[in-house]
Amino acid sequence: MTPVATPRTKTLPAEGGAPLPARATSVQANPSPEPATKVRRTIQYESERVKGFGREVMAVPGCDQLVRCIQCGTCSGTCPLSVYMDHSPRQIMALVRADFKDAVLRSNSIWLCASCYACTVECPREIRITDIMYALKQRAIKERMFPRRFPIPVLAREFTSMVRTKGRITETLLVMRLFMKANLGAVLSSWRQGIGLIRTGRFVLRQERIEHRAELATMLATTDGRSEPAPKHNQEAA
Amino acid sequence: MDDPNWQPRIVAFFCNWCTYTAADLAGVSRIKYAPNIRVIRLMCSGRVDPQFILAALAQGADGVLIGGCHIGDCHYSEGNLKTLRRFQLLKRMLRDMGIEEQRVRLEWISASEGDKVRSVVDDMVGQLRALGPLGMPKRFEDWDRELNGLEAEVNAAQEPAGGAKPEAVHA
Amino acid sequence: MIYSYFPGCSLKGLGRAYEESLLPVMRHLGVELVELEDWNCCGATAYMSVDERKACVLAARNLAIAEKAGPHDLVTPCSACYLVLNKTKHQLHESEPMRATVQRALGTAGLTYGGNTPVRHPLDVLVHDVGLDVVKEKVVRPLKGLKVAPYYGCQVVRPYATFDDAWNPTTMDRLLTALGAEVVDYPLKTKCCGASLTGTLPEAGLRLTYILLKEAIRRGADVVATICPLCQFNLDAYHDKLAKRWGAVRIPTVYITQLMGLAFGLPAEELGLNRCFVPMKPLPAAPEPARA
Amino acid sequence: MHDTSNNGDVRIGFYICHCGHNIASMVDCAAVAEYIGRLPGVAVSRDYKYMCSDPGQALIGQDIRDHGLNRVVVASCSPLLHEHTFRNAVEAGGLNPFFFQMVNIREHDSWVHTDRADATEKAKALAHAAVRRVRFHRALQTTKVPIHPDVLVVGGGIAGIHAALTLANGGKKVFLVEREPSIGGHMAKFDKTFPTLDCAACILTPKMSAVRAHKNITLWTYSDVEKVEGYVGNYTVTVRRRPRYINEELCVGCQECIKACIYKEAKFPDEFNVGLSKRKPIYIPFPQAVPQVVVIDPERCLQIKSGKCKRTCIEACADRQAIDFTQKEETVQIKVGNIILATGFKLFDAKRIPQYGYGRYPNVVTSLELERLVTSSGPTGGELVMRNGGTPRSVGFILCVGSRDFRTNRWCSRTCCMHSMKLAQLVREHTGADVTIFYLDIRAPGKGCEEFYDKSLKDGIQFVRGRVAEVTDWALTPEEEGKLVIRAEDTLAGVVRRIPVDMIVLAVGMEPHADVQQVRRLFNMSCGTEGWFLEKHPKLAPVSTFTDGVFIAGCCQGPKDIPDSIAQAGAAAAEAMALIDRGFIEQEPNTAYVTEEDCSGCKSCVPLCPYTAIGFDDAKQKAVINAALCKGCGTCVAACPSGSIRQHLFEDDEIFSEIEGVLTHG
Repeated sequence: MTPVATPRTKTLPAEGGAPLPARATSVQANPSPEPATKVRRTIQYESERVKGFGREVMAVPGCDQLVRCIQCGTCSGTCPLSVYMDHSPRQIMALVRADFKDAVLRSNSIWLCASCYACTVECPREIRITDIMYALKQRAIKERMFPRRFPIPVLAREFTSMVRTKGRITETLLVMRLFMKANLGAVLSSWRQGIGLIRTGRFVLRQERIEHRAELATMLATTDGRSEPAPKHNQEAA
Repeated sequence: MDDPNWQPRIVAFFCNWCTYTAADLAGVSRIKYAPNIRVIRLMCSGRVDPQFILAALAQGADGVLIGGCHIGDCHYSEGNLKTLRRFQLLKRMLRDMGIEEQRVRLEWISASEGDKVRSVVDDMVGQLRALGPLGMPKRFEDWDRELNGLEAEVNAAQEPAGGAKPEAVHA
Repeated sequence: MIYSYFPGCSLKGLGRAYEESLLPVMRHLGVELVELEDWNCCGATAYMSVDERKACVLAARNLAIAEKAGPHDLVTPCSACYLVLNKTKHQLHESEPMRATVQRALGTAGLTYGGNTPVRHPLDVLVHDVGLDVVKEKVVRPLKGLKVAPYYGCQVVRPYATFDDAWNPTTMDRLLTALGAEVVDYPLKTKCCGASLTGTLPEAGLRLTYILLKEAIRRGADVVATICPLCQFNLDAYHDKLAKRWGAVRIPTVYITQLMGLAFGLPAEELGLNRCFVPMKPLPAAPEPARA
Repeated sequence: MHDTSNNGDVRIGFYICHCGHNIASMVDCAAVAEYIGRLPGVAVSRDYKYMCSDPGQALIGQDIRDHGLNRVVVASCSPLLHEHTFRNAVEAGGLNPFFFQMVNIREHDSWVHTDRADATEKAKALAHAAVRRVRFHRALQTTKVPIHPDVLVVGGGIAGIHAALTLANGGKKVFLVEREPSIGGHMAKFDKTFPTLDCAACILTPKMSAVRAHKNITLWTYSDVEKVEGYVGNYTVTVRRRPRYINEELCVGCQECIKACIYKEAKFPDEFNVGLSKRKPIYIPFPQAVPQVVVIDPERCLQIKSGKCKRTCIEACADRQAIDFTQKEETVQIKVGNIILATGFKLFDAKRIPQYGYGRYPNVVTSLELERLVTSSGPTGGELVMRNGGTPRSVGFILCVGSRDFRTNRWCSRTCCMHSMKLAQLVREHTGADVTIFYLDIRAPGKGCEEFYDKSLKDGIQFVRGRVAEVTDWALTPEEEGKLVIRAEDTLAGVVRRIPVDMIVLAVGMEPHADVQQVRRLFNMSCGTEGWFLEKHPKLAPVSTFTDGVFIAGCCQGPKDIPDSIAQAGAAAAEAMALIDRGFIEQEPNTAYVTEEDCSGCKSCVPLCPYTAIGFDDAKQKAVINAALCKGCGTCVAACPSGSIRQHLFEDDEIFSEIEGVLTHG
């Protein structure tokens, strides 16, 4: 039934439900046929730290207050999705500060952030956690470190490409493209909903687009030129 | 004049009770700021005689900072109000002399505002850097030379004989 | 009252019922919404995850077009658009380099960003510009006896709560009261609905939806009122899945503007109410529509 | 060049202090000493590890004798810290102490700069200025002003009470002014005190009665300080006494009038029980109130509001005739030499954090409300009942409410950890309920406090490290139905938890009173940015302020517990007593004076002086300065158009030479 999500074997726990969310740091009973005695080592060696990573993240505009974090956990307590994360937002903050770049960028936490900004307005140290999550997402995409076929970065990528070329989003087409790329089976599982959309007249197959598409593409291309408006990198944006 | 090593120099007059104490607090809190400031302690900003400011500028300061208690908080009730009034007059005078307004600054900094010492000093150093050296001593030299020249001309006109003053005057 | 109007992509697609009800209701109140010419997608949260500078340029293009269009406030009904446009304004205000990047990009199309156009939400306009008294005057069919759970969602009140309280917003509550409806005490009114995840990680996204709907029913609500196209779709479209996974939580979710239209006596079919998966029950003892 | 001839042959000794690494790590002290040593008039120039140490001071005296020094300059820390120390050293060496100038190269240089070369250059410039300035110094004498032996104590909480009693026991006359109708402050509302769990009333009430009974203490409750004039040793204070409509001398506290009040039912929120119970318009704040005198609330009393009441209270009082509706506000003027401020704190308003549901959910209470609910003198007689009746079976404590939070108050309120653990133990004792404490860090550094934490753990109190995200009443599971649900991350276990409880206690922090700025101005003091009164030095002068003769004690200086408040109160009393017993104040000789031959008699200085120290001699047509009244601000000096007013210690020559000095170098 669960259309996507990695790992597929695990049922995500319910909010308030009995099972604890499985965490990379905890030794867990494995539901798979592997022997129960199998344990996992979770020590982090000094060599795994990418020195300066934390400072780089904190240098992103809006992320500087991370240095003040006192690990109170308000972010995790507030976050509606922390119960699904492999590292809670608080742990992400600690890992960033401690320069554990891989653990951070490979974590599903940054992709589960739904940008609801609850943590940001609740943080007693005025840390803009949502903005830090954005910075980490950008970094992960830049370094291609997100999990393969993990649907959220794929959505982000498909979304941006549709905007770049058409200027607007047609949600139904976007979702189709997403399902095609991330998980074919899911499209089938959603057929009932598709019928519903058609019935209520909301299934739009005509792509929305703006008139000045070339103009928009040029505009966006300028940002790739770093300091100068260099149209050389244009083909990348096109 | 265009010394590449030029650094702005600020002479500051801080009142004993608020701003001087704030600067002490900045020290105790290890707040870092630009080293271009030289503080002279007075009991009250009301003691700042406009002549002090002119003297500082004339002797090579690029800017002057006066620090006092916030209005209403003066240790001596209202010394800072007097400073404010005097400062406004002085500003007008400086403008007439062609000295940029940013070079002379009056700030209210209370004893607890150590961080404000930093922000004011750093801000002022930045502004002075943008303005460049004031170079009053050089200007005074020019004016002196001009005056001397004029004097010589006048003297020459008065003594058409052209006879140089005898060295004997020295004796 | 004239406002520039940025509908955003959703209002042309899944959320078209929002636009279908917003425009006639606003017109009925004497508010004219002039759609921006050739507006583009605001970038939403997705673009922000990929490239912050491009995201800023995207949003700024719309702001620049709005500035060019005239000195009107810009109204945008979608929460994500509202947040992104406001966030972009903040970013451009805070960061000098970002402003330079954006201006350069806009310059290629002869546009410029001046930062003078306030970005407003219809709720803000309705309560603070139009006024509840005017709304009340237009009510011909008070929603008496209708129990409504006011659901604000996240991005309108957070993090830039300018027109309402971030923790306990009340503008929609007051608007509903003005319509004659009974407002249910709904402590989840600003919780995230998980919309950005239902498409990608349904387990997580739907769970949030389920909690919201379950609590609305537990509080005795007949209907949930929303102000965001994503929230509405999310709360409305997945009832089959929800029922299968955790149990039925069948309750209609409509836009506040649809309820306003009903109260103003506008015909239900013209308010896009037929587009709901879970249909709203007709109002009891509906008199003839007021409009000729 | 300015004329220094009247100062004779100048021989300057210059000393630069390393202050351990404090200065030496950022300033090349030897280089500065070498540079200054080459300046004209400098006879000795040395650098030394600790100038303020005994050998450092002795060095100055030795050099004065060996090298015939007649001027001394020390470059070290702030003059506000050690100017007196070095003046004394100079005097001990046989010179007039005012032949000394200090250079601040620590607070103003080594501590605030990061480049050693820059800092060294700055030190040279500042030292150079002082060397130039000190040439102009002249021998001066301090003046002695007698000190008034009486003391004003403001605030009748535990700190004010202790300070007043200490002074009174030492034979000093004390005026104790309290805003509320009774003394006792916050402590009077507590049930027990941590970490000893001894009864607060048992240790406080004897002290309160002692205040009332002490012949050396004049107690004015229901009163405010309105005006403070003068200076250390000689303050004139105006106190406003609000009418309580009761003659304090005649009332015996029998409370018959309260029974007789026309309001049969108590209707108005009782301040002492933080609104948990009701009182009548005529009331006594609490049973142990001092003074034991009733008070009438003018906002509520029918007679005062409308004049239409049967005045049953007067009937009840009968021939004692203590009730007096004609009472008017009074102002009294007193003279004191010292003032101790112990004005305390205000509790954080928990409504400012709406996520915790205070004011929305009736069973969310503050720590002080719980205190009243568990105390036997409280509204429930010590039975812990919830607002909807019934005994709680589970209680959650949320710590740091309005503390360590950048959106409200950034500071740690210091007592809430211990206070909550104490209340948690009391809750367990009273009800046996499950108690969970949600904390950020347990701060228990006081004597016996860590042991108390250990006892709490052993008592079965659950501790969850994590700041609570929210309190809600919506249920997801059957056991949550009808409960308050706390959602928080258990940061040590690494899981997000939902914990249903019956009652929630918010450990609200301390913050400065709302009127702290007015009070600060009234007493001519400073506040930190947070609003706590600023001490003169955080370590060396923790109860002194920048205004001589004004001391601070207790929570008005910052959050603290009862032992610390009492320690400060004792210290403040001792500081005041030291001044009083010395009998006089030595005034800095920085007064202004008129050089008569230059005065043009324009009178422009006369209105400038806020202390009316400047008079005018009509016969001579010259201004005259009364040195006893002059406070030495120098405003008249700067304003004198003829330059005839001058100021000791801040002569024009001295300041001009300083300006020259700082600009000559670098």
